[in-house]
Amino acid sequence: MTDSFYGEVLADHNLHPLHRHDMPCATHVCKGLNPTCGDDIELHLDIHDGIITDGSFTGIGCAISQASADIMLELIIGKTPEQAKYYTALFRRMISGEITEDELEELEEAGALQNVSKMPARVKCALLSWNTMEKLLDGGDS
Amino acid sequence: MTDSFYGEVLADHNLHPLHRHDMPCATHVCKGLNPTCGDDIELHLDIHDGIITDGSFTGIGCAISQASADIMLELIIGKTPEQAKYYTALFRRMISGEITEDELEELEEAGALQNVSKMPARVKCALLSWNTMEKLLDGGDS
Amino acid sequence: MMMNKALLSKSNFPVFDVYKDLVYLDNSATQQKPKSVVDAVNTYYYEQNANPLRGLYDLSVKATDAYEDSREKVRGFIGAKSVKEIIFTRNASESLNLVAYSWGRANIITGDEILVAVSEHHSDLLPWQLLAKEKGAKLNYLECDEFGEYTIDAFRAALTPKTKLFAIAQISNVFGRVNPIKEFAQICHENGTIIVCDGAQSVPHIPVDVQSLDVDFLAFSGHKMLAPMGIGVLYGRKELLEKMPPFLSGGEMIEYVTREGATYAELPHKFEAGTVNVGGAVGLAAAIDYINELGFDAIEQRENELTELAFNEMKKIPHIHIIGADNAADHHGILTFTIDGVHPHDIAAIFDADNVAIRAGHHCAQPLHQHLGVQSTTRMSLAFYNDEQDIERFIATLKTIRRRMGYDG
Amino acid sequence: MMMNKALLSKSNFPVFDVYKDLVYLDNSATQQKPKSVVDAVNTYYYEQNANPLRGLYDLSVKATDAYEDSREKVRGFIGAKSVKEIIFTRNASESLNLVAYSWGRANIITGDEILVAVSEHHSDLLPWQLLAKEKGAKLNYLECDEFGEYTIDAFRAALTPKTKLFAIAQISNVFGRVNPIKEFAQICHENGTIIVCDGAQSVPHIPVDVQSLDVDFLAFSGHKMLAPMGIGVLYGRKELLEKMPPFLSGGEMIEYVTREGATYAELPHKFEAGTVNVGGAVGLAAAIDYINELGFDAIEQRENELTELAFNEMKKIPHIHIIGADNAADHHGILTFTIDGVHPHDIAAIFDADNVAIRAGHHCAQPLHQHLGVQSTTRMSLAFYNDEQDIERFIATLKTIRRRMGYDG
Ligand SMILES: Cc1ncc(COP(=O)(O)O)c(C=O)c1O
Ligand SMILES: Cc1ncc(COP(=O)(O)O)c(C=O)c1O
Repeated sequence: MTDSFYGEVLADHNLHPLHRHDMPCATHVCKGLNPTCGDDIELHLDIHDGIITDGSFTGIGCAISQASADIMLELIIGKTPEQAKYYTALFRRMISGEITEDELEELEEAGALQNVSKMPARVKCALLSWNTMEKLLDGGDS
Repeated sequence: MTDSFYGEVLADHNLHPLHRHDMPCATHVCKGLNPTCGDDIELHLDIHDGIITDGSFTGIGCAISQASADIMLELIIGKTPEQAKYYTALFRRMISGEITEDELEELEEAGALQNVSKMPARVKCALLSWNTMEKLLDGGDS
Repeated sequence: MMMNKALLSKSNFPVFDVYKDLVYLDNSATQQKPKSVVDAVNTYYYEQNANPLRGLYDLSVKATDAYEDSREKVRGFIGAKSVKEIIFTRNASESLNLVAYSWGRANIITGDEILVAVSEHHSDLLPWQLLAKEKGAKLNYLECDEFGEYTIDAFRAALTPKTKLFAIAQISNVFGRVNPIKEFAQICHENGTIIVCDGAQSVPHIPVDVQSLDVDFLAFSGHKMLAPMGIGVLYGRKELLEKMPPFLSGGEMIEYVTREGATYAELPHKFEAGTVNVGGAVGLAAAIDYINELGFDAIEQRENELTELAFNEMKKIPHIHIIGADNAADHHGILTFTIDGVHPHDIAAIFDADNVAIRAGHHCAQPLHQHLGVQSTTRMSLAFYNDEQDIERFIATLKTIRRRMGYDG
Repeated sequence: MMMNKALLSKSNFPVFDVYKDLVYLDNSATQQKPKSVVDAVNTYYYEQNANPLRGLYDLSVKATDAYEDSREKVRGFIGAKSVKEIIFTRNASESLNLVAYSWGRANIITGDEILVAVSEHHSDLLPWQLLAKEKGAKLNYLECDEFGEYTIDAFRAALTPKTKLFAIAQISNVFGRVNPIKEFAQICHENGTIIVCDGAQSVPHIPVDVQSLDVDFLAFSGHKMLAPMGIGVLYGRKELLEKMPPFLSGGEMIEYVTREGATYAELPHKFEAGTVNVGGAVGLAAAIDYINELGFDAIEQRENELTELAFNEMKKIPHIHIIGADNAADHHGILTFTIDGVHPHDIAAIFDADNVAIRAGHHCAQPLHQHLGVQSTTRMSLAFYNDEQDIERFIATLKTIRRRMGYDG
């Protein structure tokens, strides 16, 4: 696996996602889609007492959108919605190529998606789950 | 008048037409028009016992269409409809640049329009009256 | 304001190298192309050509960037708020048809009125005539005076509570006069009327800012402003475009398609069906670069200078009648005229013999000619790259015309 | 049949000089341009550019000739009876929309049926879907089998006495298979049904003769056959075109215009509103010259050879599934496929990293993908100027994809 195209972190999250499963009783659900590539995602979060206690995703998409969703959930479970939004802002800046080394650290494994800033056609794939999460936290869908 | 642009014959027929007047009692009348340039003509002929005994035209048009109409009438008055059609065929061939010296002679003054074969945009102007005459002889209009 | 006067010169236009003796005065019909524009298109085809928008490879990303950068350039050029308001079409005619088909068919109903200036080019008249017929609406005309002027009073009087749309050129291709679009737009909006501005003759010659004019739609053609044929623009106010149904349908303008129906892509793509004309858009962007570098100050100054020279000389020649304003400043490089006793086709033929290209006919404005009571006219129209010698040659031929047609003087 | 094999070479295409390492296999989306085509357009702009059709001066006559000679070239290329049947449009999508708007709105009424092949490109589907909605007609689909084949029996069964129009591509941009247009046309005409043939993928690759196929309409795009973007063609049978109302209206497509109405110009001008794209038409004519000089025998032989090479190699690689026919001969340079466990976007990204340009997505054929039960696919599509090394590079990358995505083999 040493010549993995997207790097091992992404390949791993794509092939062996930790959070890719249904969560029928989640407190919050939100759908997101990228019409141009046909990717769609359903994001599930449990939010109790101001903390994201659990989360999962279902749907189809390319390795970048799948890995991005999985890594995002890994990062935000256990955090507050405000923290999750803060990470979203950081992630967006990383994708636009405007992030500092220190901030990159904060994103932990999500930093593996930094190269997407050089693939303009894939930006939407990387952002899909993050946009969907933001929509959910802002009261979107159910 | 020696530097006349179209030659003296055409200039003369344009400025001093012999047959440009109304003929309310003509036995045959036919309208012709060139939509692209807005030229239109009304051709009047008196045909008695198989002879074109008189003719005239009214309407508006450029020097080429006006002179062509006047010269045509000059040529066909006194002839039979068959002869008039024969001249039309000759005239068309002259305009397409496919006429012999002898045939050109037959067209008399109409030969002054020979140069139109080098002005593709003006071919329709030169042909307007001839086409209208043919339409008339074939039973067009009233 | 940048200004690079070297750009005024014909030497940037290879056609004048090929035809050294040519005097080209048919610029309102189409302009000649500077080398920089043709080169930009070539570079696109050799270094960036691919089908844009959906490509996931480098060349297609380059093509997409070339296309969208051109759109951004157009946006800046006419001062639109957003690139979503810039739709690439084939020419001004298609832009106007798009509005008539999409906005028109969704908004005009029986009994409505459409007001069109009587001097409109057929491309800004027929789409409304056909729309009015289809919908049972009434087509009214705004009349101009003999100098080609539309007054605010006449406009207020022509407007009724039922007037849903008003169409007018910013500069008529026969008169050359600038119409008071900003004032018309304000009155339109107070009346709940949409204003469509035909910018085919204005955008190439004067600075046009859609926000300051406050028009709802603006249409123009690339080929009349140094760019290749086959590319045009429709500007539309976003709030209107968003509510409009699609016009042409097909690839690239959709989100999802099923057997039963479809949802459409976001603006501006909703209105751009099929493979887009990237080469044309790149050519238009290069043309805008040329104009920006030269600057409208220089363009207007030069064109006004030449117009004045021609106008003053024409006024000295007997039997010549200029259509429209009786002062050069209101002609913007467009001088349409008649000569007593000489048909415009003959005038054009004589000019052609002297290698001066001008236009004769109805200039796609037959109702205007009917209104003015003339069958057809002759028009000379200039661009910044014309020069004094062109005007002298034009005047020299003009002086000979009646004589060459057999008149005594 | 002429045949100049030197024309097969990439060396005629400057883009491959600029990008020496590029493997371009997205030819169904758009083709690259030979130098001769780009040069022909430049020559037009430098030596013949003017607004054609109405000009009374030399340059405008040259532009008119350039434009009408191009039309005659297109006529000969597809074997139409008359130049009146050749309408220049922007692209195949616009050609199809023209038929839907003009023929469709004048002829389709409530209760009629429109039959469309399920594999159609959105550009040959949405115009009919919208037309059916507007008119209250029923849109039916002709289904293909898993190999992309449409049988005559299935076609007869899908046709009803109410079927007014049938739309199908001669070659689908996903399958690459040639459909039996001639047989379909005959059955259509026995049934009083109009047949619209989308030739976007066939005209560039196989000889197409509209009289022998006996289709009523044929649409195709210049940019998919070596020509510039922004020029397309609609062929229409004269008897039909003559009866159809105009589509776009404006300058150049009229005879007389008054305030109240208009009469329209003769074919083909009736359907070409506004200033036409002479540069584009000239480019298309130069592309046809290139194709004619090379000859379809050489083109087909070369494209089939390369298709077979790629097809056979792909069949050897595990986890790869080719969409459509299970033999190379039925693919005509179009090989659409899936790879188990790998999303097409990732496939395209890996190809791009290896400088191989291929396409991933729904290829503007979403209903077909729904029919086939796949979300999206990957497509390589070749042209005669591709070579064995391109195919080798394609196959070499293809073999590594699953491994590079983290699979064991
Ligand atoms: C089969 C088919 N039809 C129609 C089209 C539309 O062509 P264009 O985008 O040039 O209008 C395409 C190409 O995209 C195609 O492949
Ligand atoms: C005022 C005006 N409007 C519209 C048009 C139509 O432009 P196009 O023919 O490029 O569509 C023209 C030019 O012919 C024009 O002068």
